[in-house]
Amino acid sequence: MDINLIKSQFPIFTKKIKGKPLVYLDSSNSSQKPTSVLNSLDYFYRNEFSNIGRSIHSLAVNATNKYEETRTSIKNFINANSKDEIVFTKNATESINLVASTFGQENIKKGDEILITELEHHSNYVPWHYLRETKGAIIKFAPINDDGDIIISKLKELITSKTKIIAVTHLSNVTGTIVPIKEIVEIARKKNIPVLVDGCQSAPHIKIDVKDLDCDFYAISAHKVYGPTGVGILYGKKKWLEKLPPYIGGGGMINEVNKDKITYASVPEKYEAGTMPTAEVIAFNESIKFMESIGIQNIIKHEKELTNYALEKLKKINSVKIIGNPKNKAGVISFVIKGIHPHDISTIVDEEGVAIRAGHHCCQILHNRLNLSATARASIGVYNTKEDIDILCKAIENCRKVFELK
Amino acid sequence: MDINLIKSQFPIFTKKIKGKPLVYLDSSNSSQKPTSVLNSLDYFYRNEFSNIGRSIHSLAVNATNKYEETRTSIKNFINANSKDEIVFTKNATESINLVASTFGQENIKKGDEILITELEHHSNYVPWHYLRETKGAIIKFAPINDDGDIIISKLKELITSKTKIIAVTHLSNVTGTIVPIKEIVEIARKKNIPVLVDGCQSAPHIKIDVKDLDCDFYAISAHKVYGPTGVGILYGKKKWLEKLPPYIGGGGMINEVNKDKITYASVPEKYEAGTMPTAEVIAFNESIKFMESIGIQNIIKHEKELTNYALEKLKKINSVKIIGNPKNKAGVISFVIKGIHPHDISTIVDEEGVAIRAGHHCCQILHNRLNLSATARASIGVYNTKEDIDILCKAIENCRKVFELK
Amino acid sequence: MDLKELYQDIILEHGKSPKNFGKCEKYTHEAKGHNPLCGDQVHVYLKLNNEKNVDNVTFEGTGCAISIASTSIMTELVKGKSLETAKKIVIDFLNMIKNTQEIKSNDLDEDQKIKIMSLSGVKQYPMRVKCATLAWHTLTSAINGKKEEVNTEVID
Amino acid sequence: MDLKELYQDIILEHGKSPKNFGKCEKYTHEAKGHNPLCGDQVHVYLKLNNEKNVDNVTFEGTGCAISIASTSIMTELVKGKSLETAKKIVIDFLNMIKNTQEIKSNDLDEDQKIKIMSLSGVKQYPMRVKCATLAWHTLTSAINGKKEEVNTEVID
Ligand SMILES: Cc1ncc(COP(=O)(O)O)c(C=O)c1O
Ligand SMILES: Cc1ncc(COP(=O)(O)O)c(C=O)c1O
Repeated sequence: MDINLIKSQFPIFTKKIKGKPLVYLDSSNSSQKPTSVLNSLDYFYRNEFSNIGRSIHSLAVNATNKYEETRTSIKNFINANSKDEIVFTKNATESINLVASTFGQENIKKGDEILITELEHHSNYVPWHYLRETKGAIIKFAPINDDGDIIISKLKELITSKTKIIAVTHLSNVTGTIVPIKEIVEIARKKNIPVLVDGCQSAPHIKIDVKDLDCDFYAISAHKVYGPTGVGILYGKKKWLEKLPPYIGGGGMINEVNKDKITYASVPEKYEAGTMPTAEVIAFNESIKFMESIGIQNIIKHEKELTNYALEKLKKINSVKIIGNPKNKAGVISFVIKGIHPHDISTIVDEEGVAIRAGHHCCQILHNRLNLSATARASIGVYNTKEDIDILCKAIENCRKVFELK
Repeated sequence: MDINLIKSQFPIFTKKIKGKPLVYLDSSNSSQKPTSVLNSLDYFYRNEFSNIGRSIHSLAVNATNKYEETRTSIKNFINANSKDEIVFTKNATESINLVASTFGQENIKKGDEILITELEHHSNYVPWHYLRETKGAIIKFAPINDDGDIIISKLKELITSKTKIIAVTHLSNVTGTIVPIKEIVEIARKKNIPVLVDGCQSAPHIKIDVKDLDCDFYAISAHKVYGPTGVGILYGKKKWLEKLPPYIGGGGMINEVNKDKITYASVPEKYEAGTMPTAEVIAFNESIKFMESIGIQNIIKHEKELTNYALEKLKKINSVKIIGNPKNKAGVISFVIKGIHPHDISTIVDEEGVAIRAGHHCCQILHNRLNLSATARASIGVYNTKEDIDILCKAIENCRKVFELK
Repeated sequence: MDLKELYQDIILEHGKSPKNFGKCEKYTHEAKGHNPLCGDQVHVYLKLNNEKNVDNVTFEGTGCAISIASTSIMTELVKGKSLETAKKIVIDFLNMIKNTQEIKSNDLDEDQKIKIMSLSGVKQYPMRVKCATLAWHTLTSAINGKKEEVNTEVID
Repeated sequence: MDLKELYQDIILEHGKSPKNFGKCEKYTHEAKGHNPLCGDQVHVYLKLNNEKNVDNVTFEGTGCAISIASTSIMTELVKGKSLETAKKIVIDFLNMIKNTQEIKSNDLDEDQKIKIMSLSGVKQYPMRVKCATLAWHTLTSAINGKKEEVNTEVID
């Protein structure tokens, strides 16, 4: 894998921030996009633009075919059984809301339990919280240990006869914990409990095989997988998507509409109401091709190396503390520096062209658990290099200088 | 207004369809995009991409500012009171669902009535139908006359003490009827009933002034207003947006999150959960600037002329029947030809490079009312010319030839 | 591509004056089909006799020329055939349209082969394939005694 | 832009060892403030005496150096002032940060002016402005006896 060749595919890396080359370490927030994706987007709008599905003129036929090609690519990318199991949404947050809302409608009653974990992003908590508010459901949080790993034995203990669904992240956007989803699904399967996986952070960084995981739902955001903004993906086992009621209602998701009765289209159209992010879905196909052109194993290897390199270097800096030490860690590195607030770190490293994130990263529960109000986070993408890490570390040293720490 | 100058801003019109220049008459479905919008999209992704709101590095600050600039532009474009009244969604369909769902939660009980019209697009019916299914609401349809105008006196009669909301289109996507929203709002205001306006078709074609209309909600899709796909807009009076419960839940729409309690952000953030279509929202600002650079009055004049020209020419073709003859008609022309099904018309004119739509246009109720199963529809955008209409008419003559009609 | 390959005279003829239109008497099987994209609708009525031969097959419905003609031609081709033969003809037709295979059946006479081939022009118009196949899927559904309406969004 | 303009020694000093930290006794007013973007939180306690002078003002909270320093400096500047003067200082400060106006107040001595000006570096860092203004909005809220938590998303 030639990292320079990869980096050169991302036009943004020719840009300067405050006169310095951009060191982008905020990929867990959103990734940068390769030229092929941007070219696809631009080409489609300039040469072939049309809405899909509804019209039957040549432009519409072409657009519809390309849109469906992306669906097929995603099916293959995550190894789904059928492309009908792939629903396009606006982001992973909507994907999770779709499941929480439709599943909740028919399967959650007062006193029923929803099991999530202390690692969850707000997007995998708030939608379930709504069922607490509207249905009187109970939300339980599987605890983590100080390393940032879910304590599986405790998760098991929290399952009762009232547990109706388990919703869990595949990869923590704070600690980088890679969660043993297969193990959790096996536990759930024995009790016939469906499992939703928040795959926002995993999709760009580890191999996803929904057949092997055997999970019921899997949520992804294209913009974190080197794709455009505005596109989310929901994988759902066909039996679920067929059984659950529709979500957003409108054009394109109906079968027959009468003044007293409406019947709905079959999946996946049933869940794709209104005009979709057509151009963005089509361009996302190039993101998948980009990932496949490198090979997920090569991506994993590169990012693992870089993560280890970064962890070692960061640990050597005085008063830097890495948050979490999970068994299996991806390139998400949250840290604090005694005496400097994460926002001050972010501002200071920004002067060196280094983009990191500071705050609770939409994980207040986790930060409460760790007794922190905020952390700084450097997160790695396939385009990052050891030099990026070196510059980050130098910038952190500069924080210590500005704050006159010894 | 120089139509050639306008057309030259749309790169797609240099393309050929089946060897013929593209005659795009499917703008009611989705409009083409000017170069400035595509350049903005491309520039942002290549040079400045970052997620908004969450990170505080330079890229994020810039992106956030630009995103908010679009909000301000929209506020001015529709003359809202405050930019906090502008919520970004994925499409107008989501905008309407947002209102139906959140308004319905607290304001609709069994037996309450929702008043819509026979003109409505499925996107302004299905979301309300959900409240019929889940809450036992009653949906009433204000009837139209054979011209395609809503019979206002009948609409008035349908209002009862149980009417909780009125949802009505501003411009029919089948008959081109421009609906007297102000009159309807005045009627509703007297009974304290809020009004949602589906502004999907009006936004690109007539002047919108929500303060003057005094409606409570207004839904728009960017992709029909010369903007990118993946962006919708909901205008809502601030008192409503503040009062109504949140919709999609997740990152960015919260204030404080605890294991037992969640508080939400203020509007509009409360309704913008998860990563938004950042790049597309930013590019949409150029769409508004494009419209403003021409001037809405010039757009109206040009499209009116073209519509009249088209109507006259089409009426002269044997066996062509125009659907609807509303008092105030925009450039949406649906028609049928005795002896040729609309799908056959669409296929045949497509051979001449003419893109029109055939079907029920997501308006089955209206088609039932008119006793039609499908119509052909030519819809006009700011870039269309008299030559486009001439080519359409010639292509229609060809339909008659292929079908050997006399 | 000449439009006349899609809209051959046979198609226009059947489209304008479909054969076997209406509800036949004493039908033993029926099924409905729907093409949500176009709004085409078809209702097929099938009468099998005791020897499992297609005594009669008729239809009602609305749709474009392709869809009406295809249904009309279908009824002509399977009427009088044994059920097994009818099934083979359906498979042959769908293979021709969707996989561009040749018509293999020995059960059609020359005239019938010309009729069925007249629908092959649709292969060049992907959005119209469903118009042509709707009736045939619906016939299969009727034969199999399925309760659900055929929906080309699901089938094709 | 030199980072030292943002992180002046005064700021670092107040950030590390804030003045008037804690809950003061017998406070007459209080208010909470929150910056959802950063997570900064502040709780201001104000004690007015019978002559409407600021007898005491203290705070609790967490946040970045800018936010803690700004709060600390604020408490120093308004302590001992009359309520009217305190209000004027708040307005002066917000005008300086948000509208880049000069400090007009005659109620601050030289040392105090240096302190308040030490926060002006934040103008170059738009995302950090809210960190600097949170405490001041919260003080206003306390003075006005508002029940709701101040939220910089709404205010700024
Ligand atoms: C009148 C009307 N309302 C609503 C919609 C739905 O818009 P969208 O598909 O962009 O959500 C449309 C467009 O299809 C429309 O024409
Ligand atoms: C673990 C996790 N889940 C969910 C989300 C929400 O994704 P989006 O904002 O794209 O909807 C994110 C990203 O912010 C995330 O990191």
